[in-house]
Amino acid sequence: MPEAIELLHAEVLDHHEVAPDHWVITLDAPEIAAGARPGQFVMVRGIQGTDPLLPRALSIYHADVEGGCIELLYRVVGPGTTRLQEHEPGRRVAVWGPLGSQFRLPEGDRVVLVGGGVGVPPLVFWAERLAALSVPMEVIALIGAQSESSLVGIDRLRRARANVRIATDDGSQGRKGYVTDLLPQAVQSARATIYACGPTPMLKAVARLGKTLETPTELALEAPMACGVGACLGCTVPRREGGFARVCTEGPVFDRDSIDWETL
Amino acid sequence: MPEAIELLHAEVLDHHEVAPDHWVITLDAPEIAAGARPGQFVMVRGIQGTDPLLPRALSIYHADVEGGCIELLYRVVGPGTTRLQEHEPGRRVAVWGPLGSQFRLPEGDRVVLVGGGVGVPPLVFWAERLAALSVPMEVIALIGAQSESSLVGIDRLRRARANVRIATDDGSQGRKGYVTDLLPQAVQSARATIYACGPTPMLKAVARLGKTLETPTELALEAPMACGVGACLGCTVPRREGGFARVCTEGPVFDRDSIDWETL
Amino acid sequence: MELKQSARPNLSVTVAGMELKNPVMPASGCFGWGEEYARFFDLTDMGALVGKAVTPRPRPGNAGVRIVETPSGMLNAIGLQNPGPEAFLRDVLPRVRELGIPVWVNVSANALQEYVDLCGLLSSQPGVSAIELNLSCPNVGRGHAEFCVTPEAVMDTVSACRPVCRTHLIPKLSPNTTDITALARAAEAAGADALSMINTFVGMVIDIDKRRPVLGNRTGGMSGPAVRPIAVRMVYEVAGAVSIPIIGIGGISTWRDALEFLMAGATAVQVGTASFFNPRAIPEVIQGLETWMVDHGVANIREVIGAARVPTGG
Amino acid sequence: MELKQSARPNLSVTVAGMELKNPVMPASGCFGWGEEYARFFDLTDMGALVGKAVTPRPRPGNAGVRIVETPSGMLNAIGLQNPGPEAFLRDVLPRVRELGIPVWVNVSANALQEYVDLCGLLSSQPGVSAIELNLSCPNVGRGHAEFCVTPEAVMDTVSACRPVCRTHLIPKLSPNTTDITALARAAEAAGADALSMINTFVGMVIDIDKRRPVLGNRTGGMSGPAVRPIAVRMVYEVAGAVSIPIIGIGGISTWRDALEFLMAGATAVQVGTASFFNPRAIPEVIQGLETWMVDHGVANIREVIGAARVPTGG
Ligand SMILES: Cc1cc2nc3c(=O)[nH]c(=O)nc-3n(C[C@H](O)[C@H](O)[C@H](O)COP(=O)(O)OP(=O)(O)OC[C@H]3O[C@@H](n4cnc5c(N)ncnc54)[C@H](O)[C@@H]3O)c2cc1C
Ligand SMILES: Cc1cc2nc3c(=O)[nH]c(=O)nc-3n(C[C@H](O)[C@H](O)[C@H](O)COP(=O)(O)OP(=O)(O)OC[C@H]3O[C@@H](n4cnc5c(N)ncnc54)[C@H](O)[C@@H]3O)c2cc1C
Ligand SMILES: Cc1cc2nc3c(=O)[nH]c(=O)nc-3n(C[C@H](O)[C@H](O)[C@H](O)COP(=O)(O)O)c2cc1C
Ligand SMILES: Cc1cc2nc3c(=O)[nH]c(=O)nc-3n(C[C@H](O)[C@H](O)[C@H](O)COP(=O)(O)O)c2cc1C
Ligand code: FES
Ligand code: FES
Repeated sequence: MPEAIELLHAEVLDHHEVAPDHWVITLDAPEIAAGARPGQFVMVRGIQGTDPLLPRALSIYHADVEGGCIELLYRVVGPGTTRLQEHEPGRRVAVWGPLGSQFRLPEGDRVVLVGGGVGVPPLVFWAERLAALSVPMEVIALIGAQSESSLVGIDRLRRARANVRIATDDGSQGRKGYVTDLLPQAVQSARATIYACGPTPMLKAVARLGKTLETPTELALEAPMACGVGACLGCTVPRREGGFARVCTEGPVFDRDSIDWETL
Repeated sequence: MPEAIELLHAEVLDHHEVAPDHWVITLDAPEIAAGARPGQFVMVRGIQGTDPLLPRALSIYHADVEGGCIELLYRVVGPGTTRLQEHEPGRRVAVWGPLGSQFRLPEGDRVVLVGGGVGVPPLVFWAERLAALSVPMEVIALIGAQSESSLVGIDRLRRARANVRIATDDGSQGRKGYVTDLLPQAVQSARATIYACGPTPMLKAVARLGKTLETPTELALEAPMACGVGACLGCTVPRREGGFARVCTEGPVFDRDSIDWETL
Repeated sequence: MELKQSARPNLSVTVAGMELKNPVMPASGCFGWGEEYARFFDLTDMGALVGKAVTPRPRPGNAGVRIVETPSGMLNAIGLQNPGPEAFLRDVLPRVRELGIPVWVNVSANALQEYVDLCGLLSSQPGVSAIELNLSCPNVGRGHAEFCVTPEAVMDTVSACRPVCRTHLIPKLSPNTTDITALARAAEAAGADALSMINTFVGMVIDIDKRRPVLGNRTGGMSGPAVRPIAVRMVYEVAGAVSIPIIGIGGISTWRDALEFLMAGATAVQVGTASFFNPRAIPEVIQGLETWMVDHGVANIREVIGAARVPTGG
Repeated sequence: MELKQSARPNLSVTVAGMELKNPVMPASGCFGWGEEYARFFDLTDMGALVGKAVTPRPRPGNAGVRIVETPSGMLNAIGLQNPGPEAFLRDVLPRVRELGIPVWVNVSANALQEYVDLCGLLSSQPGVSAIELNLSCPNVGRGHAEFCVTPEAVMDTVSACRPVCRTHLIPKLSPNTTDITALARAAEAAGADALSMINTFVGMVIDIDKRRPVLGNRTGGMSGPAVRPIAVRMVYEVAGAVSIPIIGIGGISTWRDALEFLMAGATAVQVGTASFFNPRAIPEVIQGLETWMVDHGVANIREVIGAARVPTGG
């Protein structure tokens, strides 16, 4: 018997804006909270209507096992997220998960998180879980955003004792430029492991740098999804060994070497 | 130049349940409020998404000219009204109107309103406007519902000095049976005018009785609508003189004799 | 994204020699003859006015339920209600001519000779800029057969109308067909000046309580956003198969949708069902296209026509 | 609305001699081979299991974007990704046989002989209850041509497969055709035991920023609630044209939708896209039908099959 996935009509417990167009929604979902691992995601959908039709994938930003709830952090970009944003506390959304692969424990004692845009949520969850481990670990979080106003999750990273370094496209906070510019120095002279999540061009750059720096690298990918559970074969990315892998099932977290970055 | 119709993205000022599944929504719509006449309706639609696609027709329940707002009273029956109900105060809905024909002033001094189900709202608006006239008028309101719990607008009718008589299908309030059973007695021995709004079978019965009683009768009809403004020709009802009339434009208020009740 | 210049972009297009100030017009049967929508916006802002179908004789339309909503769409079985050609010429044409924008008359019939006669009559009237030949009407009886879903029937009808048509002749194609490019090529070969595409899909909704089809006519024509991807695909295919201009139709409700059709190869577009759920859909599409052009430094809308077409084999 | 009796209603139907405990099953390609959905409900609750297409050789599927959402629907261009018949027989069939519900294998190919060979191979395997012959696949190359959108092609393919097919043969029809009843009659005449209908509509979405089609394959197959009214109409038409059972498919996501197809004349239904947006769609459809039957005093689901069919001319 494969592991069961919870499908809930979960009550929205809280829903608030954390930055312009960036919202955190808290769902009453004890079973999902209990099973959630960093890097994993859920599929979320309004219950009424058929437009938007498909559920949307959102990473687990925080899982409160005792409180029985999960938090998702998302940016309103199109119809699916607009519809989600309309759900005020007290309403219900359909949600299923936890889904997909998780970040694996680092081998060395330094962890470098690289997050761009709304790629930050799973890294925050990871930083929190790493901080809760008994093994001491140095966590450096390199966070990129278009500008200061779209930086999210920074406080939580700091609370998880991560050393946060920021890059913004417009230089409004931190270094002006790409977050990947900060990577070589962060990895330098340590047995580091890189964990990255963000837009595909950023991930490609991280994968390339990870290879150059000979550093173990895990990347959480995105792809358009219909089902989120492995059935539709819609979310595939090319594998280095040929054929395709499903982002929702074999991923979203992939090892650097398993993906054919050139074709992607 | 034909008269302009206002198309607004109106803010929801208030939205509350007045009976199980029956809601009153208040919209900030000064131009519509100013022009609204009893019997008229508006088309309402959520702004996001294409399912449900079409706007829904709702009668004007109250127009506060000074306050610049209109009230609509509706029952949640399907996707359109379910979607509307989701709009909490502060959100906006697309709304256009006022649309369609209005009740005409009565000739005699007695007015008999006959309302069934969610046919009550336009009659409440009419009772209020009649009460505000300088001419004294006896207003009898015959209100039918499935049961006590789905009676709406009664307080407002009483406040507008209407003499309210009730019939419910299950006898939980007022007389057990059809509202039309109350009609002959209400019309008796007076120069009465009948105004009716409700389900089509009820309207057919009222039209028949109005004819028998030789009483002027105006009926507000319903029909499935796409545009609400006369363009789609989707909302037609058969005319006695042949051909079809548009409920949204020639109606919703029709004179008893203009409709071919047999074919309808 | 640098703005090239802040000059007003040029939205004008030419359809078969006809200059339109912008590529946006209403779809037949979805806009009356404009009178209702004149209460929402200035009709002269449109590229052209396309009215509801005129048939050889007045038609009262269908009895029973005429419309039903579907997921992101609707079915209609109006049955071509219209007052006939005499009333059209007397009451409607004189008024709409005054608008000063091109007026297209949609012509529907049940038989070849009727098409020819009506086309001859209406096309010679001053003020009629084009005849849109409705070769598809699933809602007027004869079971589920449609008039022109085969290339042969399209060829016959357009060929017969061409000599009598004194103005632009624009067949409007049915999507209820195996190969829309074959219909398009037939129309082009028969002398069409442009193609309107597409008309509605035949559909049915069943009332499970009454255990019968909702519509009085049983079936109806499906339109609205739901059909858009099929319409875009058909325009894309036909743009590769003919060289006459295409007017793209099917589910257009925003400027984004209109751009999809233009990029697929349409020279102009029609907005149908969207006017029902947003009476200002047409002016919003026009305004949205203009804003997009300014934002993207597109000086002339003609630059985007066919822009998404990939060479075959690619 | 009196309940006739509180005995459990009978949902079983017979499709070409095959007894199904209820008329609800997944649509091919929308349910894997069940393994993913086994985590949401008990697969043995279904009337049958219909797996994803098997092709003559393993197929990696299409590169680039494979799915895109549309209004109330989606386009897919998966490209028939599957491990081929050997892997199917080795890894999949032994597992799904164990479920004890009928297993239907969907077969897709590019050439007549391939269909025949594959049909022969798979239909003789114990545990395969039916071969669903996918006569429509818009996503596997050769431009936009589909394998079987003409009655002649359907006739040829089904006739060729019939003699080699050792089990029930159920052609699955394409809706991208002028007259679906002609395809259906051809399939019946060629010896089909039942018909699955419909497959997807060919559609396209254009990315207006990139100025090219969103899908790597340019076009894709449209499915989901958007297409339901067209599918219901086609089932209704075909139910009047053939006497073999019909499996209704297209946009079914609730028990209400399933009832529409049954009342239009389908004997069973398949749920496709709906499983993607509601992983419990199939059991909810089954449960909903049962509840509706109890509430309406319908003891046997067979009573509603074709219940909405109005005599022609009516
Ligand atoms: C495993 C996974 C985890 C994710 N986690 C988060 C998260 O924690 N927070 C968050 O805000 N978003 C997350 N996303 C992205 C999120 O799913 C999309 O933003 C969302 O689907 C957009 O839906 P929409 O209808 O609002 O916008 P759409 O109209 O669908 O898209 C708007 C824009 O976003 C692009 N887009 C849409 N879907 C994707 C996608 N899956 N990947 C990349 N680009 C896309 C479109 O091309 C378009 O430009 C995640 C995606 C995946 C696959
Ligand atoms: C001029 C006019 C004024 C109206 N005023 C009011 C009002 O003040 N308050 C109110 O609650 N409702 C009113 N209605 C009815 C209201 O428009 C419908 O209840 C609404 O459209 C239902 O939409 P839905 O999507 O929620 O339900 P649907 O799923 O569309 O319908 C649910 C049920 O209601 C039936 N139905 C749907 N639309 C209509 C219709 N137009 N007429 C009759 N039956 C219908 C359907 O057959 C179905 O059984 C009015 C209708 C018209 C035409
Ligand atoms: C209510 C209604 C009436 C229509 N009447 C006509 C008509 O008279 N002649 C015609 O050629 N098309 C007619 N159509 C089809 C539209 O012009 C258009 O081709 C179709 O609706 C697809 O576009 P849309 O999705 O934007 O509505 C009608 C459509 C609707 C919805
Ligand atoms: C992602 C996806 C993959 C599909 N793969 C197949 C397939 O392999 N074989 C087939 O016959 N149909 C396939 N179909 C079509 C479905 O089986 C079904 O006919 C169609 O989607 C309409 O039903 P729906 O609207 O319920 O999805 C596929 C559909 C989708 C959405
Ligand atoms: S989203 Fe369906 S297989 Fe991954
Ligand atoms: S609703 Fe369109 S004409 Fe009345």
